[in-house]
Amino acid sequence: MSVLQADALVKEYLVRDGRRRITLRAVDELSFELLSGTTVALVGESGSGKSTVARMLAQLVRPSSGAIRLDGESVSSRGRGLRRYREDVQLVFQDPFGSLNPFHTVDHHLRRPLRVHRRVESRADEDRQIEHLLERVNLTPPARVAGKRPHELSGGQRQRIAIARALAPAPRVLLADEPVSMLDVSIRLEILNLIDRLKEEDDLAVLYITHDLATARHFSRRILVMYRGELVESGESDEVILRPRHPYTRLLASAAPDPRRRLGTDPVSSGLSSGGPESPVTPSVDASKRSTSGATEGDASGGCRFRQRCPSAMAMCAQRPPILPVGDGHTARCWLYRDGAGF
Amino acid sequence: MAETRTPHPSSAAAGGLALPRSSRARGMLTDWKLRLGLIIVGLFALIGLVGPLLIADVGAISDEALHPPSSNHLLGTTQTGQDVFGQLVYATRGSLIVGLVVGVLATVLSVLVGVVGGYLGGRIDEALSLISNVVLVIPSLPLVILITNYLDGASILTIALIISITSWAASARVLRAQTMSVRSRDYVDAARAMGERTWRVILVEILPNLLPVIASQFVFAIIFAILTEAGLSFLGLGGIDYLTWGTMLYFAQNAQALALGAWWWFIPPGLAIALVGAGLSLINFSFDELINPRLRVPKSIRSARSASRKRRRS
Amino acid sequence: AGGGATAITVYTGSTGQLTANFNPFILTSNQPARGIVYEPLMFINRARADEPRPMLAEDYRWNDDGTAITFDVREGVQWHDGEAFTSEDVVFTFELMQHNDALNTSALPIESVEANGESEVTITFDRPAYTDLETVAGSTFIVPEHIWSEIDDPATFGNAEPVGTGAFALETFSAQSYELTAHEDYWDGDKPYLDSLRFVSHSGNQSALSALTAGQIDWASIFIPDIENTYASRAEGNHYEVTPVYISTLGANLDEGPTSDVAVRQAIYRGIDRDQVNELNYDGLSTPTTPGMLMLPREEEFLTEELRGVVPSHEPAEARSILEDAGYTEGADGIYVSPDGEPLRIEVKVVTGYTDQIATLDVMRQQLAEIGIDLAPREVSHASFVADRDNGNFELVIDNLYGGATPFTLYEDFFASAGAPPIGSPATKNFARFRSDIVDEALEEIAATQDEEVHREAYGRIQTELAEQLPYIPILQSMALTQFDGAKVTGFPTQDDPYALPMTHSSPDLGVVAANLRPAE
Amino acid sequence: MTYLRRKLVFYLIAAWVAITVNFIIPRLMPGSPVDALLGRLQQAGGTVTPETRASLEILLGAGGQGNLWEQYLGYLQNLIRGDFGVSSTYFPTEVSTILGAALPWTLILVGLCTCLSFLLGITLGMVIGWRRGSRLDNLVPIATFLAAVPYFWLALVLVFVLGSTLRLLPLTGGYEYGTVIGFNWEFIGSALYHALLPAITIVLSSVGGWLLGMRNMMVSTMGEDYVLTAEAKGLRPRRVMVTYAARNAVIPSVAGFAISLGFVVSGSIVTEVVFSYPGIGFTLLQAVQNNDYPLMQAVFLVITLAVLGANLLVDLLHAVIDPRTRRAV
Amino acid sequence: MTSTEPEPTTERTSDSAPVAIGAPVLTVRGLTVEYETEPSVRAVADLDLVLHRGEILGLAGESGCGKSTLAYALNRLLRSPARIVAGSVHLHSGETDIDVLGLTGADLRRFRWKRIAMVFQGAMNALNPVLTVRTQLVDVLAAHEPRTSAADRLRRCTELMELVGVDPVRLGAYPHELSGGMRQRVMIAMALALRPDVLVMDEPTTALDVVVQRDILRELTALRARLGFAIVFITHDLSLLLEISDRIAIMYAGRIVEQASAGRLLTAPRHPYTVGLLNSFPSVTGPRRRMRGIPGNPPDLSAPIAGCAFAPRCPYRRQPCEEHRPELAPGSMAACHAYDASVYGEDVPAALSRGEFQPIDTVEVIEA
Ligand SMILES: Nc1ncnc2c1ncn2[C@@H]1O[C@H](COP(=O)(O)OP(=O)(O)OP(=O)(O)O)[C@@H](O)[C@H]1O
Ligand SMILES: Nc1ncnc2c1ncn2[C@@H]1O[C@H](COP(=O)(O)OP(=O)(O)OP(=O)(O)O)[C@@H](O)[C@H]1O
Ligand SMILES: [Mg+2]
Ligand SMILES: [Mg+2]
Repeated sequence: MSVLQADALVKEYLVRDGRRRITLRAVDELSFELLSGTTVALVGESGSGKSTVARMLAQLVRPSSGAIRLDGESVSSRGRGLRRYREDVQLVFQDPFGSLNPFHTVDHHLRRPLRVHRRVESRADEDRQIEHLLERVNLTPPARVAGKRPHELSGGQRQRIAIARALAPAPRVLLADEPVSMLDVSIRLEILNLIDRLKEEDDLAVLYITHDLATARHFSRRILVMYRGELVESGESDEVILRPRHPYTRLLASAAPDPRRRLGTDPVSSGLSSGGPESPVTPSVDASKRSTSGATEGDASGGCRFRQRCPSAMAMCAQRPPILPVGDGHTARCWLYRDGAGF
Repeated sequence: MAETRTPHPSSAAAGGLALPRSSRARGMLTDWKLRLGLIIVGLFALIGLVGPLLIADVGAISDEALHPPSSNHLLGTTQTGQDVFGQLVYATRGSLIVGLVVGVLATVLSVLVGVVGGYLGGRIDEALSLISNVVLVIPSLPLVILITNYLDGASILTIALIISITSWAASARVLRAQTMSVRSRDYVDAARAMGERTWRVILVEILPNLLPVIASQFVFAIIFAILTEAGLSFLGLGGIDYLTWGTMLYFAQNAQALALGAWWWFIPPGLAIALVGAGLSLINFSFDELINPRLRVPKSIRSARSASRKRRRS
Repeated sequence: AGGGATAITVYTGSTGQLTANFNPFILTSNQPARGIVYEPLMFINRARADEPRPMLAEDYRWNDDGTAITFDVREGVQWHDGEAFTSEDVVFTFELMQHNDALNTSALPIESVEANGESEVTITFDRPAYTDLETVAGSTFIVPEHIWSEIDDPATFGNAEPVGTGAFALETFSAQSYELTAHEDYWDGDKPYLDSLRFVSHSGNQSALSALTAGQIDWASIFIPDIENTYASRAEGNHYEVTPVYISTLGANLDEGPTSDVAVRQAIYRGIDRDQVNELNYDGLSTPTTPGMLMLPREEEFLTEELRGVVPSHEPAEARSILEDAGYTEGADGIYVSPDGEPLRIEVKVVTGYTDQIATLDVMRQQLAEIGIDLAPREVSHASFVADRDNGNFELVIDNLYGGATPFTLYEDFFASAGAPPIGSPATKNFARFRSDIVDEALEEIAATQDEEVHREAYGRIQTELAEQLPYIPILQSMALTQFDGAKVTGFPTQDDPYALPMTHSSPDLGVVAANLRPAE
Repeated sequence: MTYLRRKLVFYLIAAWVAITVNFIIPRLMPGSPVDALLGRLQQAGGTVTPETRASLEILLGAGGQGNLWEQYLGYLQNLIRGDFGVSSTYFPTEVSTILGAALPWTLILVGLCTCLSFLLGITLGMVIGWRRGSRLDNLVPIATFLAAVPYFWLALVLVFVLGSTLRLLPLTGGYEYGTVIGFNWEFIGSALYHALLPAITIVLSSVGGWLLGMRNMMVSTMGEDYVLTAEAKGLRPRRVMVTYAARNAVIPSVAGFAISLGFVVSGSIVTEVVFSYPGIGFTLLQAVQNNDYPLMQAVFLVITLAVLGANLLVDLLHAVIDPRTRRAV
Repeated sequence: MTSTEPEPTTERTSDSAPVAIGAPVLTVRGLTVEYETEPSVRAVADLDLVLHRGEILGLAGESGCGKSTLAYALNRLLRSPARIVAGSVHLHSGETDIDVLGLTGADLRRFRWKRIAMVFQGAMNALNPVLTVRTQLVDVLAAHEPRTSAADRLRRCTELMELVGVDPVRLGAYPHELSGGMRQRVMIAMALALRPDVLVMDEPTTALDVVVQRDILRELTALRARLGFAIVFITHDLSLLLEISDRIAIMYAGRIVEQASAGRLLTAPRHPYTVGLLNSFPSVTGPRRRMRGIPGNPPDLSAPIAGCAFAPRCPYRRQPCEEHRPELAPGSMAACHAYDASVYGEDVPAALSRGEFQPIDTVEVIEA
């Protein structure tokens, strides 16, 4: 069942570029929906706007246009409506070292959301709930953990606290912005498994943001691929990763490290030419602009954003491609599939 | 770029402005710099606090004019036979009052301007930081001189007020930068996403993490205030209702104490200023080290260096 | 200090940058402008009750009602630029003042100025002006018409290259010092005896004192504590002179507050131990004053018999009984309480930074506490001190009374009811707001005549009244110290021969003294 | 360049604020220059009558004409013409003349000393930071102490010890009496000789701050990866220290230099007083003691504008040494 | 004492060009590094390592296991409070054999970068922000080849930039004007400036995008093929290591617990920790499996560890594991008691040899 819907979300930033002030479209008309009990992964390179999406959904950033719908209803961005929305939609941040206030104890971090969202009647009830939350994220014994401050915990433990905090208001949607990218490989799985389990238990709708295609594939049902603020491909996880359609997704998939390649084909010479701005092919492009030029006004009108790097670029790409179906529930924003070529 | 580096356990505390682990705090107390600073400042604070209670009449004159230090008069007497030690005790209170009042007022102002501006951002921040930058570049002593001179025989509190008004800006700038850095931490967003109100985010989530910085700015404001007040008083523009180290110096200077060889009248107040200033700076060092753990000199460097020195010598 | 120098260095108290201002009409001009470079018609000695001495005028006379004065202008005088000094210059100078309020700082009521030939100038006033003699003859400096007639606005004329008639003329000038050299054609015989005078600037007493003890200054008037040890005994020729210059007083508010009760003023008068004040604050150099408010010993001859030998003395018991007789009772804390139930807690205002006065008050506070009066010094800025004092917004102020060449000036300034407006409007001098018919009548009589006997008798009446009323409670006669290097130069006024005030900052006296200085043998 | 333009705009605003504050303060405060001048004359034994007051009021133009806005416009016009009015202390000398004579002394003394102590502090701080933990660290508490010593007190003690007692150095003044100001060796030599004691004071009491700041920054910077990389590159320690560590560590000090400049100027005001140094600080004290409002205001403005100008210069310097600032932020 | 004989070259499934793996170029024996803090931390303990000419040695392990410390120690870059307590590092270059730990002063300076160059994680931080790229490149040349002319050096800089695929026009740029990828390339160019024998790369691509990372690695392997230097590649991204390195050493708590060719490590891991690591990341293309990661935390290096440091987290632990520390014996390839029946008391657990971390769980293939 669709819980949260993003409807043509746009976020524009005014940034200073040298002398000029330019509008940067960090997110451009993004639409998707989150279903309860389902994980959707949002992948894309750095600066493609993934976090901006999460922050808009968490109402930390106001969308420039577009709508967010909870249970099909447009949500309010202030006052009690906002508070109710936040009860339902919670966010887990990337950096477990930064998302917990070093000054406060674990107890404080969990007690506040309970209080703010009035989920408790009495202090004893509060204590019980905190204990329960800690147990749910496998932090036992709760009493030992509750009094600690973040710096006394390991990264994995902190991230579990962060998740427990997000669970405190009993949300229906969990937005996880690269929840494990700062953790050691060995503990990543633990966190992802935890989220997965909680999703099952609470019937959560989860948005899993990552740049790691492997975990995206393994932990989500659907994958959305973003490139410079645009949704370029979406579909069932395995479809998108194993049979990518959009040239960018192909590039991404081929670039992901994969020990299995060692057993098979030569990794280095396989796949597409990446031809990024750093490549010797276009060395004079000021790559420092890359991160800010996600979608300047200049190229917003200028057709497909990937065309400079795209091996299959053609004349038509100067116009912005529409989202085209390429398979069962699988779409790509690419002219290659303009006449149903995807099927 | 995605920061995917896994920070060291030790660098996490360094990155945030976390309060010290209790062990670190204990380690700091053993630091001789902090200890010395605390002893000096504590001593003067004690003198300023209880000293005046023990002295009958600081203005009491006697016919023993300009006597050098003796058992009767620990620091000798002034030209009107007043006891220099007694004056020093009272002056300690006066100077410390100026220091404290300015410390508190300037810190409150700088927290208001710096933290609020840094947190809210946007137009408000632009306006506030313009104000603080302007106040910052206008040299304060001439301005204070100008104002006090126009004022009608200013009291010590007025003087403190004026010094506060001209001395908060640097702190505000530091605090603004720190606030912006703390503000960009995820835990602030986390608190917002959780539904905390703005004032609560500032007070509960941000301010505690700025405490070491605020404390450092507070200490600095005290030093600045004591020095400025001394300068003002020395020029004859000080507060008129309280004895401070600066007023003592002014009177000593006017009575040509140095020309008369009455060093006991002139040296102690200046030395007191320098000592308290140095003591406070030493305390500030520890705050600096708290904010920036890199500044701490590990013991092993010292021992390694001294060992290598010994080796070279032998 | 070497022997016999023909050039000496003088410190007049100028601090900071020197500016090349030698306009004698402006009080901010450099001191030598008034007395050394430019000269008055007569010299009126304020150090001793002398007859006015001839300078640019050889003599003067009043008309019968004192509304006109005629000067016999000296002949053969040359300006520094070689032009001849004439009676026209005198006329020009007084007309300049007549037509220019800004220059007429003493508001001389000049009606007309006329030269009667080469050697006589008559100035007519619109009222009897006997009492203005000091200003007209003694402190109006004659400027050359041939230069000053060209000046657009003499009131703001900097006059960087002054041309006067005085014994020395300006030679070089810099922001730190300037030098005057002898005027070869000076009218007064062989004078001057010195070749040059260098005037220097210092940041203040401290640095001037250093320079003085280092032998870098030969003539100065600065306050030096413990002068015997810090200066006089340091070098062979180091001498100093003590000159009484004003009476320091506690000015009382006679219209309001505790001090409006004469008993309180009398008690304070007796409660002060002036010797202690003198010893602690003035190294014992100040001299006792008289309740008759005269400068002693110079004006001793004007003191009424009754008050001869009477000096304010410390009589605490007497003070207490005065208070008790007036109905005051001693409170539990030792402070007297007035019949109205108000404790005698009296605030005394003092200018912040006037350290000697502050110290004096410290001493007196302790002394008055012994007679049950709680003196509470309060420091205020100079500006508000002046404003409060003049508007009557005070209980007591510590302030100095300045007189002129005769007692009349001080009496008229401070004690005439004409100068005592109601509280709230500013008084120029009589801030105590002393009003007494006796005094007013006596002053009128004096102003109307030159008869010395009448003067003396009227002064006596005034003094008796003042000694009773004590509107300004006298403390001491404050003195000025003057230091000079006797090993280099001689010829300074001394106590034995006070031919002029010796201070470097008193005009025109320093001109007279400068002309009299000789290299030491 | 945007950076520069932003800075320029900022300094214009700051200058305008200073100018306006200067206009407003006296209008909010009690007291009048005429009263003050009268008081001063009286002290000196002058004769003061009601008429004297009247004539002085005419001279000093007390009692402003027109409403506040007109006064403000007039004030601005005068400023643009460099007309600060007439000093009451030095009447009838123009304030601008007095400033003109005082300014070079301060600029040279304070300017040179500030630069000297900055360079000295930076260099010492660099070395101490570089050899952290060595015996050089003992300089730190000394520097702390020096930084806390009041300028004027140090000055007086130095005067007492070096000048009065040991008679090594001249106590007061900017040059020997009798030397003629100008470009001659006698004068310059004498000026340098006289500047020595004030210079020592200013350097001694301000070097500590620079030293400490630089040391701390140096220590922090030494932990940066690029310093480690430089070391790994096998560069000479001196090059690592200067070009890699110090070059970066000095950036905050340079930024702080601007701010501290105001502090140093304030300190030197008092120092000039002690040494009767014929500079702007001493002039300010004169003005203050004589309630010479026009002069006081002008000195405040000149000091402020000088500090602002120096700040601007420092900002330019900052742009030179830190390439990151050249791009707009 | 060591297990560092090279794997037979034939076993390598090579990258683009076959690189002849030669004689050892760097030998580390018994290296022990401590941080002399309160309490002191033994970050590298009794570590042996041999690096061969032209090979890529991957060094993997959890955060804080001492990888960076080891890297710094190789180039003598450790600063107080770190101290090399014991061991030796030798660099063999042609005839010469350099005792790295014995170098001092000018010798050490000449050694650095010429023999061992380094690329650190954040190129932004490793480049001096206030100097242009050119200055920093020239610095290296000037320090080591003082006799070359300025023009010469500039030419070399141009060549180096071209070598790593950055337009030489960018030589005049300041670091902040370059993108992350370009900065990292500049760092690599700088590292190659003196044709070092060994390149130590400490997480050189962690901060980069996968696509950019791929580009750089591609370039790096090509350069290695051309220039023949050896690389110590440090990262905790095991899947990356497995893909690019010839040999991999797994570090845990300051020690190497397993060393093997990349191929063997992937197919037949020995140490339970390695097994756990391999179970910690899914494959992009492979089948879906249920995976666990490794529960628990790395040990505190400041307390002495009696037995196997991994024992507390090890599902295969037995009593002896907590008492005796297993050595990385030449034959065993893994420092684990499980391969020594005499200590372990039983045969190698079957699940372990199947490469399963959890002995109870069977691999659950959810989807093909
Ligand atoms: N507050 C802001 N002001 C201006 N630009 C911003 C702001 N926040 C984000 N951006 C820009 O928007 C774009 C998208 O940023 P976002 O953080 O959403 O990317 P991301 O996909 O999360 O990247 P990463 O993988 O690095 O986290 C970037 O180009 C970024 O520079
Ligand atoms: N300056 C230091 N003082 C004290 N201990 C330190 C210091 N630097 C590192 N350590 C400790 O040494 C151990 C090894 O650190 P090292 O940086 O070598 O780990 P690493 O494997 O590189 O980790 P990462 O993957 O996070 O980079 C860690 O436990 C760390 O806490
Ligand atoms: Mg992000
Ligand atoms: Mg590392």
